[in-house]
Amino acid sequence: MFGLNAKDTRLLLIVIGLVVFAPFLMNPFPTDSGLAQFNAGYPDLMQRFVIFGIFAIGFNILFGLTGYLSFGHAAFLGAGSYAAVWMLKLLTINVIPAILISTLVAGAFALLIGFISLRRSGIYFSILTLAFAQMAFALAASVLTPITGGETGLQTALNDPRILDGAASGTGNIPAPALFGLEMRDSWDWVVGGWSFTFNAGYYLAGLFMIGAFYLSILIFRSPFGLMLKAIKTNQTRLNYTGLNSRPYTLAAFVISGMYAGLAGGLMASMDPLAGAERMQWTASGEVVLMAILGGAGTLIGPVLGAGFIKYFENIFSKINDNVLHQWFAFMPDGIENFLVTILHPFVGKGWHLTLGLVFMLVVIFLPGGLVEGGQRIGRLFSRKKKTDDSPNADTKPAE
Amino acid sequence: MGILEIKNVGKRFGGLQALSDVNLSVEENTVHAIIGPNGAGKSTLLNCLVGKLIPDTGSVTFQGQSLLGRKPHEINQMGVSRVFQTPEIFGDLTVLENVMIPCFAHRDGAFQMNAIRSVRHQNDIRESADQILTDVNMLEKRNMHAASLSRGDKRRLEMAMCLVQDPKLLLLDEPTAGMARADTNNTIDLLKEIKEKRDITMAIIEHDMHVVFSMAERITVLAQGTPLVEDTPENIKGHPKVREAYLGEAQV
Amino acid sequence: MSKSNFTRRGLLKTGALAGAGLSAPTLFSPVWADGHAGYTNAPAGGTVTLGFNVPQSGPYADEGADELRAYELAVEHLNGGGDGGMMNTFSSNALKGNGILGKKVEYVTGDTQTKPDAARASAKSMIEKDGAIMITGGSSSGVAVAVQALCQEAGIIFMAGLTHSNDTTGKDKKANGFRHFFNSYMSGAALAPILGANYGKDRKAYHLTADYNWGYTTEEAVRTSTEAMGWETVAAVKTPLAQTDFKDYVAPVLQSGADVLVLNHYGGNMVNSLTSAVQFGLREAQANGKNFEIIVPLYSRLMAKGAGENVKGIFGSTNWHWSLTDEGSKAFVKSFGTKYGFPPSQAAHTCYVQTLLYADAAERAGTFNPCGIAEALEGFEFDGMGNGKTLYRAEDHQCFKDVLVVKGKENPTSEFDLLEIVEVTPAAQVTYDASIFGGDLGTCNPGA
Amino acid sequence: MEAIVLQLLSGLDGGSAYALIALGLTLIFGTLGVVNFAHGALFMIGAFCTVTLQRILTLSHTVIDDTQKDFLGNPLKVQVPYIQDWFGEATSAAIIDWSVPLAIIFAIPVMLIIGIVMERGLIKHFYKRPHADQILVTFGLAIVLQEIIKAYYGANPIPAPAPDVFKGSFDFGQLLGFEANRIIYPYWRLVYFGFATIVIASVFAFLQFTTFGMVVRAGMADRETVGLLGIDIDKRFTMMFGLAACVAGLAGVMYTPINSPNYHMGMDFLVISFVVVVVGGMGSLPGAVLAGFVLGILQSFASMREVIEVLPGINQVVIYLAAIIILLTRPRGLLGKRGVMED
Repeated sequence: MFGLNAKDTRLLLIVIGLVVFAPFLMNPFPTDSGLAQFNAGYPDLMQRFVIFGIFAIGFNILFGLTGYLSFGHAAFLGAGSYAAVWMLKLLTINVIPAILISTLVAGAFALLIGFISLRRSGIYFSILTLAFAQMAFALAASVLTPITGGETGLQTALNDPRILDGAASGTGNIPAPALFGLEMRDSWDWVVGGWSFTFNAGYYLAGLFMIGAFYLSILIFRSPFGLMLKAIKTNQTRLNYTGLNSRPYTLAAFVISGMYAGLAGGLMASMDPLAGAERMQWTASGEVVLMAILGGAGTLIGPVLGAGFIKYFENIFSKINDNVLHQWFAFMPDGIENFLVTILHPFVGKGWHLTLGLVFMLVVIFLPGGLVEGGQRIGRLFSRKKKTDDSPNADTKPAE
Repeated sequence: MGILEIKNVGKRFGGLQALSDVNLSVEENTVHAIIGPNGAGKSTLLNCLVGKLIPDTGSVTFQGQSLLGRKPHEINQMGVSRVFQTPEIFGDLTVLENVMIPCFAHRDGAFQMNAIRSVRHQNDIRESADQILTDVNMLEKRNMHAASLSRGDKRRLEMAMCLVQDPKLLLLDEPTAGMARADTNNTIDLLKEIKEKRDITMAIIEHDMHVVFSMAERITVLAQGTPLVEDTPENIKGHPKVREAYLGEAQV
Repeated sequence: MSKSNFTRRGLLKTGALAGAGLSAPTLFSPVWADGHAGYTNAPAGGTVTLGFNVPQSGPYADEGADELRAYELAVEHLNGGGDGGMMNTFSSNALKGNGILGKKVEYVTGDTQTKPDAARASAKSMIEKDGAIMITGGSSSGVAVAVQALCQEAGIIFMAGLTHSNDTTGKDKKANGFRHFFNSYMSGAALAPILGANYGKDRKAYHLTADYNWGYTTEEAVRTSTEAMGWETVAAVKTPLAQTDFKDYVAPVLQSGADVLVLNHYGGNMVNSLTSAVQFGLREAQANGKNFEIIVPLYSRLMAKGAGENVKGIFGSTNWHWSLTDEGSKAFVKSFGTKYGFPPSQAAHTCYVQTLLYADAAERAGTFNPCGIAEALEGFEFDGMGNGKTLYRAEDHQCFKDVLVVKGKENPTSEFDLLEIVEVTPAAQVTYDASIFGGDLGTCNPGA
Repeated sequence: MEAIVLQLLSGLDGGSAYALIALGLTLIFGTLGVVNFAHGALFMIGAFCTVTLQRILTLSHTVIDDTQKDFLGNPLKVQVPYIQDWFGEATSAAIIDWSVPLAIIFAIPVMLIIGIVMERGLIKHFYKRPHADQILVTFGLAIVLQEIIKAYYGANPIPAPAPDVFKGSFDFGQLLGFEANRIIYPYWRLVYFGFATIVIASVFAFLQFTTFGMVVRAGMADRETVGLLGIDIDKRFTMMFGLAACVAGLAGVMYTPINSPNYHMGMDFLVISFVVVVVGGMGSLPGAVLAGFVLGILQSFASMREVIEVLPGINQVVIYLAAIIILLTRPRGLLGKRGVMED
């Protein structure tokens, strides 16, 4: 289906299913229960999952396939965000032009930076991209303040011109980004028993883009172009002696990956019309590197998992405070309750960084292939069990 | 006029004169071996042919066109393929994919977004890849990871990758280095077979006299960066200068 | 058809919807169905949730921790616990110690990381997931401006924490946002007369300015007010926000002919630039036949602690200090000090007061509707919260109150006793016209 | 002219800090082939060795002073350090005053142990792993280390002043025949510069003139061959890691009077030190030192008011701009070798 083989089709269907049913999957706990703290099914976080998913998928096209480790990818995300907010300010509050322009602007920016940086390989390439991104960040936060809003960030305002639909506003409130009248922040709730599921317009728009981005990335992975990129990672010498100039291929991968980042930035600004300079900082670039490696660089689904994992930590673990801990363990005797709270205290709330650092170390030590390898190991565990359980059945099934 | 003409080539690394005044002509459709003791400048010469090094003096022409200043991939596009001393293959990819990549690399060398090309075209490529794998007896290993192949198979794969591009000149850098005698003989047979089936010129840099004398039609002996003598294998064997410079110590 | 902009989990939490759950699930019921209250996250049931959004990681984590302590104290007092703190000295007597409008106060916390993006993400999760009715906190103007805009969109009240830039209630002001903390303009206006009196009216100033929005407004405020009384500005150099060592910027100061150095820096920047300036001997130096002087327009006790002995004798301004002797300050210091064992910082004070002011406004308005609360806060005059008589100005939602001019103490008796109050500048002297910074308040947004 | 001399001094000073950190990073990379993102954290831990020593020296018992009041109006509790009881007021004040230099003695064993434990416990399992994995694991470690420090010491900077004798500045101008007070430079920064020079020189001397150093240098060039000679290169590499940790730690100890230490100071230096190492050429020790000074001086001149006025924002980007230009004109940095970290 979709021009993919059976395995890839299945993967794509799984991703589509995850995106469509995320409002249910992310809210497994009843709203009133103590575990509701772990629910992630609210619009902002779900939007972040898919948007950073797009960012990580794009990064993986460059890093996972060609092995070129860009340490400045956040610059494209930031450039995309700025472009999108400017579109929302100047042209129309409709998100379509914002998303398109942000992708194109980031692509152009990537073409420029890639053209220069790809003259070098290995760590020299990494440092070149880092240098460009840090320059973009430093300038955006200071001397470019008139264009970027500086450290405060670029926002929409009441008196924005909005050439196409500026006349419509005048209610005293800034209009929210919308898709032909459907505001990105619109949500519907569905309450079933103690559960409540939220369906958010912006999330589904972003989700649609992520499914498209994922599908495109499968096509790239399986195409001859993707094969060339893998060949670059494996052995550039041989590739050159095979009559191929690797530069156009790496540059194409770099630009595609930059456009993915721009798309993510554009979507981010469409969900929430703000673009800040710190989106371009090296820590933001480092974050996407960590997402890809944590999830499993070079695999299709890995980066998406990594993105979800890190964003979950950042948004859920940081909100667990001592109060919440006490609530959880309230049923225990006071002594044990206090003991448990004391033990957990350093790892949650303001200590979420510590937990994240530990997880990075544990994953990379025990699962060199990232979370995907963890999944495969669990899968193998089950399939081995299955084989012993109903081996006659398994034998009759045609091999894929 | 040979297919490959090397004229007055010299190359200097700091204080070391690696090559000086090398003149060499490789005739079309012959197997031409270049031999010489360690440090004679064989590898330097080879690197000057493929664009990895640029000679300080002299000229290198292939089919009348100069090779100097061209990059490796451009030289390859002119019809020159190279086999390395340690096989350079795409270790992370399967054998089939390894052979498909040179198929995609079209002679015009234009960068194409192959992602959007038709599936049918891919099938053609797959067919020619299968054909060449049959030729080198590796069809049954097509789905193996290239890195997991034996050294002999890696060498074979590398040759398949070169041959699938139908090169006019094949440069072989010690193709049997580090091989067991049986493997060496297999390789010689393979090369001979290739030579029979195709119009191809081969230039071999080799240490192993057994290989050289069982295949080469012309031999150039290189010593201290300059050609000592060039002749047929029979004449080389008995050449006193060669014995003195090279065979004397090797005792084949 | 009206739809909701933000979901209101708060309502769902109350069990009012348990009944709705029993009846056939209303598939895709647009949330306006429970929007009868007319505003976002209208609390139902016996509790109301406030969102405390403070820096818990990054360089301002300690300041954030102090803010959080103040919030917890405020919640305790609102719910009738503890000694009541400033509730006893507050001129408005609407608060009864039974929560807000009879509802018990609960809270959620989040980490701003002192990054606008992260702060907004955290605030959004409080609004969308936890049903918070008000967001407060923060330790930088970038964060305050970003979160304030979000709250305006969402129909939530934002009670700013520590934010000193003119922009927060100037160019970026919003109808749903309120600031108790003072700003750059007030610092300049309060400092200038004291500087004139101590250092004379014939001075040459050299500014080092952190290269971002707050730095710009502070430099401008101090320049304008000092130049008005006769000082000359020799140079103003912008320093990168990420700068850690200021030697390159401090070294040329003495050669420039200046005799005063103004450090428009806050936080780690201020600690490091002041340390560098003292190392280069500027505190002892002579220039133009006068003693060379250093000025830090915005002081914070926590940062003064980081700079150690270097702050001695250096003038600056601050929003509040624990050594104030009015009844309100004394009551607050006592309940904070008793609970935590050390005196509160100015950030803690502002956050505590903001929470009480919000609760009081809700009581007086008789509703949690942001528009009602905004109305109750606008033009509200109060006393007994430190800083004397205070006005929440209707035009820009900025508080006008006395500003403290302080000096690094020469002989501190303890690690908290680092600043001494030189002068309490009366509110009238720092009041300005609301229109000078531009911006548009817009109209209040109740969401829904 | 005076401005230029002063800025040059300032640049050399900044360069020495860059060079010192980059030196340790290059040592680890050159010998072990590991990209160590936790190097900044080692620098930070070194700085906190000073703070820890300060805390130990000022371990106190409480004496209640009825004549003074604390902020709640209760009698003031005065903290009296134990060493004051033991050595008397003057001596103990002097000891506390000298806590930064004393911390050197304290930090050397601490950093050695941390370095060796880190190498044996974690890093050695990553020699054969891809650089990306090394980056992830050491970055994770850096976060963990700094969060531990933050949990214990808080996020606020903690002042650690230099001994009183080093306060004040040295008048270079008069030495060179300029007017008084035109070119002055703080004593402690000069001490830091001298200290950095000595450490850098000793590391070079150590590698150049000791057998240990010779083996390590051989190992840097060709690890397998040295292994074949029957030398236990692993043990020496462990010591090398300890040494690099020590260099980073000492850089941190001596840095504390310049900037009050805080838990994220390592991260602040991390990016810049990587840029220095790469600009110098991966794996080249002289390159790292040279690049450190070059970038330090460039940074210093770009921060001049006169320069910023012409090119606004240049002070923000000069290091990165220089890095780009150097890497584009010299493919392997200033003094890099072919084939190192190019794939």
